[in-house]
Amino acid sequence: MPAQASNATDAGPDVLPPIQPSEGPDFVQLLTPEGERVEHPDYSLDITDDEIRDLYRDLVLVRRIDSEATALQRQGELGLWANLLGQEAAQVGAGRSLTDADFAFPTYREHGVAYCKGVDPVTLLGLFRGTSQGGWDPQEHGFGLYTIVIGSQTLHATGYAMGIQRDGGQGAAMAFFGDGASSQGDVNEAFVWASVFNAPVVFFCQNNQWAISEPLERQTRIPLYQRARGFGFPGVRVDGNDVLAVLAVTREALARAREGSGPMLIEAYTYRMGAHTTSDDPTRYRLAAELETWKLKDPIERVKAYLSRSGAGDADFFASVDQAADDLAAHVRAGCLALPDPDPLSLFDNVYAEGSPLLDEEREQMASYLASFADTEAVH
Amino acid sequence: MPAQASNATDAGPDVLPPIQPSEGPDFVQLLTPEGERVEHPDYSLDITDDEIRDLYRDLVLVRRIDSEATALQRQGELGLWANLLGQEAAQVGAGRSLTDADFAFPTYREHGVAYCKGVDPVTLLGLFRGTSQGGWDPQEHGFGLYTIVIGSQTLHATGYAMGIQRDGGQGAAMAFFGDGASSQGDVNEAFVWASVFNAPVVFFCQNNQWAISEPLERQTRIPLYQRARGFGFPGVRVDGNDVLAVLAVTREALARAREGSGPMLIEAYTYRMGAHTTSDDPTRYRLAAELETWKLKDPIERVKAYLSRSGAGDADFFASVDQAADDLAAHVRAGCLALPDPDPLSLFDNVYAEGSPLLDEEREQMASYLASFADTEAVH
Amino acid sequence: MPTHPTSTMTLGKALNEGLRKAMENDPKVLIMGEDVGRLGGVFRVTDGLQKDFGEDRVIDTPLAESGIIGTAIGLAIRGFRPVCEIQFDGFVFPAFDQIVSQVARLHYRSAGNVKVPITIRIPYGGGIGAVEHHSESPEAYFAHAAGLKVVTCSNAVDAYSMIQQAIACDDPVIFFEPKRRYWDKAEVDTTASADPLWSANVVREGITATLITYGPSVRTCVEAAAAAEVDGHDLEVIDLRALSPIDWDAVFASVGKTEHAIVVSEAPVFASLAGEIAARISEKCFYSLEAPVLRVGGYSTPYPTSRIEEDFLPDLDRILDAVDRSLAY
Amino acid sequence: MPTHPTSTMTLGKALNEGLRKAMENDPKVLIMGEDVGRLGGVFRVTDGLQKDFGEDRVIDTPLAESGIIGTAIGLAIRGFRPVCEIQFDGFVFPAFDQIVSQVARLHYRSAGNVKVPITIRIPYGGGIGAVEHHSESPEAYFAHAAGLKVVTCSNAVDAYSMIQQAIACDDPVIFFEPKRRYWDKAEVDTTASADPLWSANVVREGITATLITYGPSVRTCVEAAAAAEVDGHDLEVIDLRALSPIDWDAVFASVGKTEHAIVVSEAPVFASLAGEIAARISEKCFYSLEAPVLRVGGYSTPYPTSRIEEDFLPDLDRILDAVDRSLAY
Ligand SMILES: Cc1ncc(C[n+]2csc(CCOP(=O)(O)OP(=O)(O)O)c2C)c(N)n1
Ligand SMILES: Cc1ncc(C[n+]2csc(CCOP(=O)(O)OP(=O)(O)O)c2C)c(N)n1
Ligand SMILES: [Mg+2]
Ligand SMILES: [Mg+2]
Repeated sequence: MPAQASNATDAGPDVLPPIQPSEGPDFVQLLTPEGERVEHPDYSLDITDDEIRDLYRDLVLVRRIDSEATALQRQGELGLWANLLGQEAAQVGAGRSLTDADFAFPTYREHGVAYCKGVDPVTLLGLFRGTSQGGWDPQEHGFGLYTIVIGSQTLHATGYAMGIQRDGGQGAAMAFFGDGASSQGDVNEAFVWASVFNAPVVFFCQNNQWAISEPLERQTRIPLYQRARGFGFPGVRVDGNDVLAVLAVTREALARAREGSGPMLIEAYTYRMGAHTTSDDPTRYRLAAELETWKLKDPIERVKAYLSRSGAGDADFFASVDQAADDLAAHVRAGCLALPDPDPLSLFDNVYAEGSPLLDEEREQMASYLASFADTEAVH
Repeated sequence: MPAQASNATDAGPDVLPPIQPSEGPDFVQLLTPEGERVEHPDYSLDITDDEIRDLYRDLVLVRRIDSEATALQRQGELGLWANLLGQEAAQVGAGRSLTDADFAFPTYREHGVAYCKGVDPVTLLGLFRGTSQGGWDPQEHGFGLYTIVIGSQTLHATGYAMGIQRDGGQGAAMAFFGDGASSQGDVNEAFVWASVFNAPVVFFCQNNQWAISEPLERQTRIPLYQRARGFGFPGVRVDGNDVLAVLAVTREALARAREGSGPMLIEAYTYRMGAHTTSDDPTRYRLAAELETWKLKDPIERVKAYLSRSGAGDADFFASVDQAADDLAAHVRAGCLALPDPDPLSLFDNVYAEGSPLLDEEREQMASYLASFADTEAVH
Repeated sequence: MPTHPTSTMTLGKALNEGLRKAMENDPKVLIMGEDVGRLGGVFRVTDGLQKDFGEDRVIDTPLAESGIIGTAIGLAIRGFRPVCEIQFDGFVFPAFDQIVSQVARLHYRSAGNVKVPITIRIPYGGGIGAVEHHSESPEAYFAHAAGLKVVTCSNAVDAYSMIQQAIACDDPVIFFEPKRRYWDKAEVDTTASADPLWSANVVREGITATLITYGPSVRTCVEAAAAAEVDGHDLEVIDLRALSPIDWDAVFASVGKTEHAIVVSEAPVFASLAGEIAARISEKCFYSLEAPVLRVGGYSTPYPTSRIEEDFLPDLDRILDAVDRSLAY
Repeated sequence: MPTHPTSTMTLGKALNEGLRKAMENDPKVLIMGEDVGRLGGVFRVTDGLQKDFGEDRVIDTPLAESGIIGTAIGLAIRGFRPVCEIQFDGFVFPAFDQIVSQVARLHYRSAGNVKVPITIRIPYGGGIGAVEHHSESPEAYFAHAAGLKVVTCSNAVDAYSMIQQAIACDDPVIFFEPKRRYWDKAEVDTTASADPLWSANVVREGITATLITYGPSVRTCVEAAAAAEVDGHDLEVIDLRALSPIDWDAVFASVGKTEHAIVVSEAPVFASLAGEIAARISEKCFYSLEAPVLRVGGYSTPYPTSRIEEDFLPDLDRILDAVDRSLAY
């Protein structure tokens, strides 16, 4: 049973408390920042050490994808990169809860979910290098295209879930979005739809505390998971830096959705440790001290601490994961550099599924225009 | 202190109760359908019989405006009319709570509020007759223009309220909207804004049970006033057919807003006893029995019953009100028929405050084109 | 289904029959929108469909246009073929973002992996004596958005086939319905084979000048052509039907013949689709044009109050005036 | 404030100085948008303004564009003069409804009783190597909407004065900023008197043909004109500045002289503002045109990935090619 929203606001806004800190019974945590397993009354996770090792590996690899991409951007190989540093547990926890029957609708930052869904990180890089707008097949991976316009994909996820209801499918949809996105009309309309149609969709909000330069307080006066109360479905806040808690909560939410109990909102309380993107300069709007606090809650360190302390991970294991990360980074780098520039004429491809005479005409124009240069060059 | 949302949904959607009926402690009522004064723990109203007589008069006059306009439409004098039958108490209660310092942002149905704000009903009719798009000066009346695109005005009200905060004004804004409108992104964005900026705005939702042919269940699974919980401000449900309760609740909400305690959502639980508009045919989608039930809760009858029973209103009084209604109806009818058709060239007026050469050119074109007919006719 | 293959029906009824046929032919076709179910739509275009196909296939949605289109996208990704109704032209704008940034682009963005066969039905145009936002002609906004296809019907025969073709099309199609022609009747043969969706229709042949038009203005132009006959003008009238892409061959062939072109539509002329038509004819028929391409349309104002809407809308006189001006060059 | 009346500044900085001046001159001027405060905007156009004018006048808003415009309307009704920033061109669409159905119409709807002096700043255009939705040229959508005025600057000098004029204008103004020219520098004399906001600017005089352009393409056209000199072509370049309404007199005067017109802009050509310009020139300069008006612009595709955006954008070669084609008529 999902934890229910508390009544923090019941006294009215004149005595509204500040936004709740990430503690207390409303906060689902199964692994402390120090790496200790703890219990939660509503959520538990049966998990083997093997599985925790796998999660650790996922976390490290996802972080490595992120850092390699960041490096590639710095070296001019990518136009931009949306950093996920700090959000690995939220994404791996959610990503690993998704089965093949489920479908995830990401923003532009869900590299960790993409990884869990089997999308080659090199493919992701195409978008940021400017060679594609998302080269993977969403149907193949159960992972939609990156969506840049904030909030749009929450409605897509809801519609997809309504489709599952209509074709008797088994899965559920999961919509990813950020704290900033919670203000968009589309996201709130998605809540209305999901609620009214009792759609099997899980709203997974990564509250990383910032929407570019704007702190959470610019989007809400109460904890975000409580938004769901206004729409008649449950909301829960989970420690977004605790991969076990995220896994437990998302699994439960997906199970509820699949069995016909309707939508749920999960607020994964986490922190964007890096810049918004490589174009951003967070020193303009936030204090370094904030980052220091969050470093103590690092999503990877706590799993490492748990594995070390429990003996489930030894030096060999950690070394093998690091090696895998190095290999992956090398793959990402080589793959990125090898990404072919698109043919200019590919401009016209796939604008329409059934083509268009206007596009045909324009393609031909460009082709002969380009050919005229080739001719000129041939002459010289 | 406003009544706070109950925790009806706390068990999660799998055991969601049906939408609450309009009873119980969450429902503010001060005058029963039978005309008995009752107490509510959170809301009370100090009111003289004189004032109640005035309210009665308002209700009757507003209903008469509506019925006369409906008749005018049937007779082909109006293109359309948006009926308010049944919503008189909601509108008069809210309308009478507004002071000169406040500003109301209506939909297309707030004829009762317009009346309270001193807008001549004939002016309203211009819009439905097609001679104007709203001829009153919003600043003069503290009453915005009718807004047809569902939900838009809730953001305007919120912005206006932010303006009050910025210029040190004393009033508050009140946004009117319907149950259907609650699904629009704009309305939910208005909730976000109002909450985040603690803006002095009261959201007044007339839940008349229907959005054209769609029942409330197409918009929400929980009582609408509970939507506010998701945004961190209080919501309250009031008997929208009880003018005293509406007055008490709106006064309180406005007072809170004015004193800096932020927004509040009021759900006025009422019923659209007529068609959506004169173009609509409600027999296609709802049962006559429903109307019969609501007739028993008529907003005017209960005040009449109270006044009769308490002796505060005698036959003379009721007759004088009826006479006033007849006079008003005659004024409305005569005024409507006398509304001048606009000059075709007025097409170009007020598109811009500072004019535009393109408009000047087009106006001139039309003028000489029209003149060419005049010439032709002169010749014949 | 009509019992006889051919029967007289209104444009609105033809759409209704076309929708029914599409739903019968493909179980993935869904209808969604405000009041489309029990009520059958404010214009009754979806009348009876919920009764026959159920609430799961004819969905009364919450009142939010962005939600309608946004969820339709998700349904399309799941393999459905949603037909969304926007209740009136003026209410499509809350959905504009989902339409131009998502519907129009998913196929491109996904390099062809995701099809978005959504049909968005929009009753449009003026002349029905309505209040604000109920008489708009917003076709230019959609024609300018790459990735969308835009069509409009002008009569019951086309309505019946075009709605089915639009639904069957794997691309998103904005389907504009000329609301003041909903009650125009015609003989519809439901067994006849239809013209291609992307073809213009020469509804009247002539040699003096070409009226290029679409949707509600087609009838006006045909009437204008009849009136012009009295003055000895033999006007050709082209119903574009497809607004994006446009069947230029048909247009150029006609203008090449008549050497005079007048574009007629209700939208404000400035930066409109009529501008595109005029610009392209001016370019491609440069040597054959005897007069500049003239445009007759709405003025550069918001749609006015109904008591003066006839002054805003292109009518016979304004069209004939333009013909005279064109021929006077 | 710059210490000296004249100083070299980038276009972005000129906007910043213009905004500052507007805020100093009128306490009712507010700035609102995403990240406009502490961050100073993602392009730093509002840099330092929150620090100097406070959080009540430079408002970091929730992340929702419809909300930004919708609340700005309410502020305007209350007597304020909001300047809204839309972070990137592609993110204006969630606000489209509030812009075209409310901002554009309140003055008309209210018969002049309600003024809506809102300025909506939109960084637009491509060429910066960005991801999807960050390189759009949506000006046609706004130019087609009656009730709005639309302008765009192409250089720091104009930027400084035009932003102030737009804010001072009692009509709503969509203010497009050519984002890839934010870093272009010019000498700005903050004491000079400015051209009228609605006037086009002949940035280069010539006699062979006229390039009609605006915003980011102005520099491209000037460069093309310089290159064309080598071929003996003396091109006139007109920076429209005002896109709605357009300063037609300036356009027609030039085309009357050169008899050749080429319209250059980044937006997909189909149903674009370039269509309006070409259509109107074709009509009004019918007897003087020696060649059809040609258009060089984006293709009818969504804005492509950055690695091929230069093939999408009008560049020197495509402009010169069009000049050659025009002169070959
Ligand atoms: C509709 C829209 N408006 C603005 C933007 C620009 N933008 C990109 S990311 C972002 C902040 C998003 O914040 P949040 O939702 O918290 O997600 P996060 O980036 O923190 O993961 C903004 C304003 C956008 N992409 N889409
Ligand atoms: C954006 C938009 N979509 C659709 C409509 C058409 N429409 C007019 S009224 C209405 C129903 C409104 O229902 P509700 O909000 O409950 O208000 P009520 O009419 O019951 O007072 C609809 C769908 C509209 N005016 N605006
Ligand atoms: Mg965030
Ligand atoms: Mg209603």
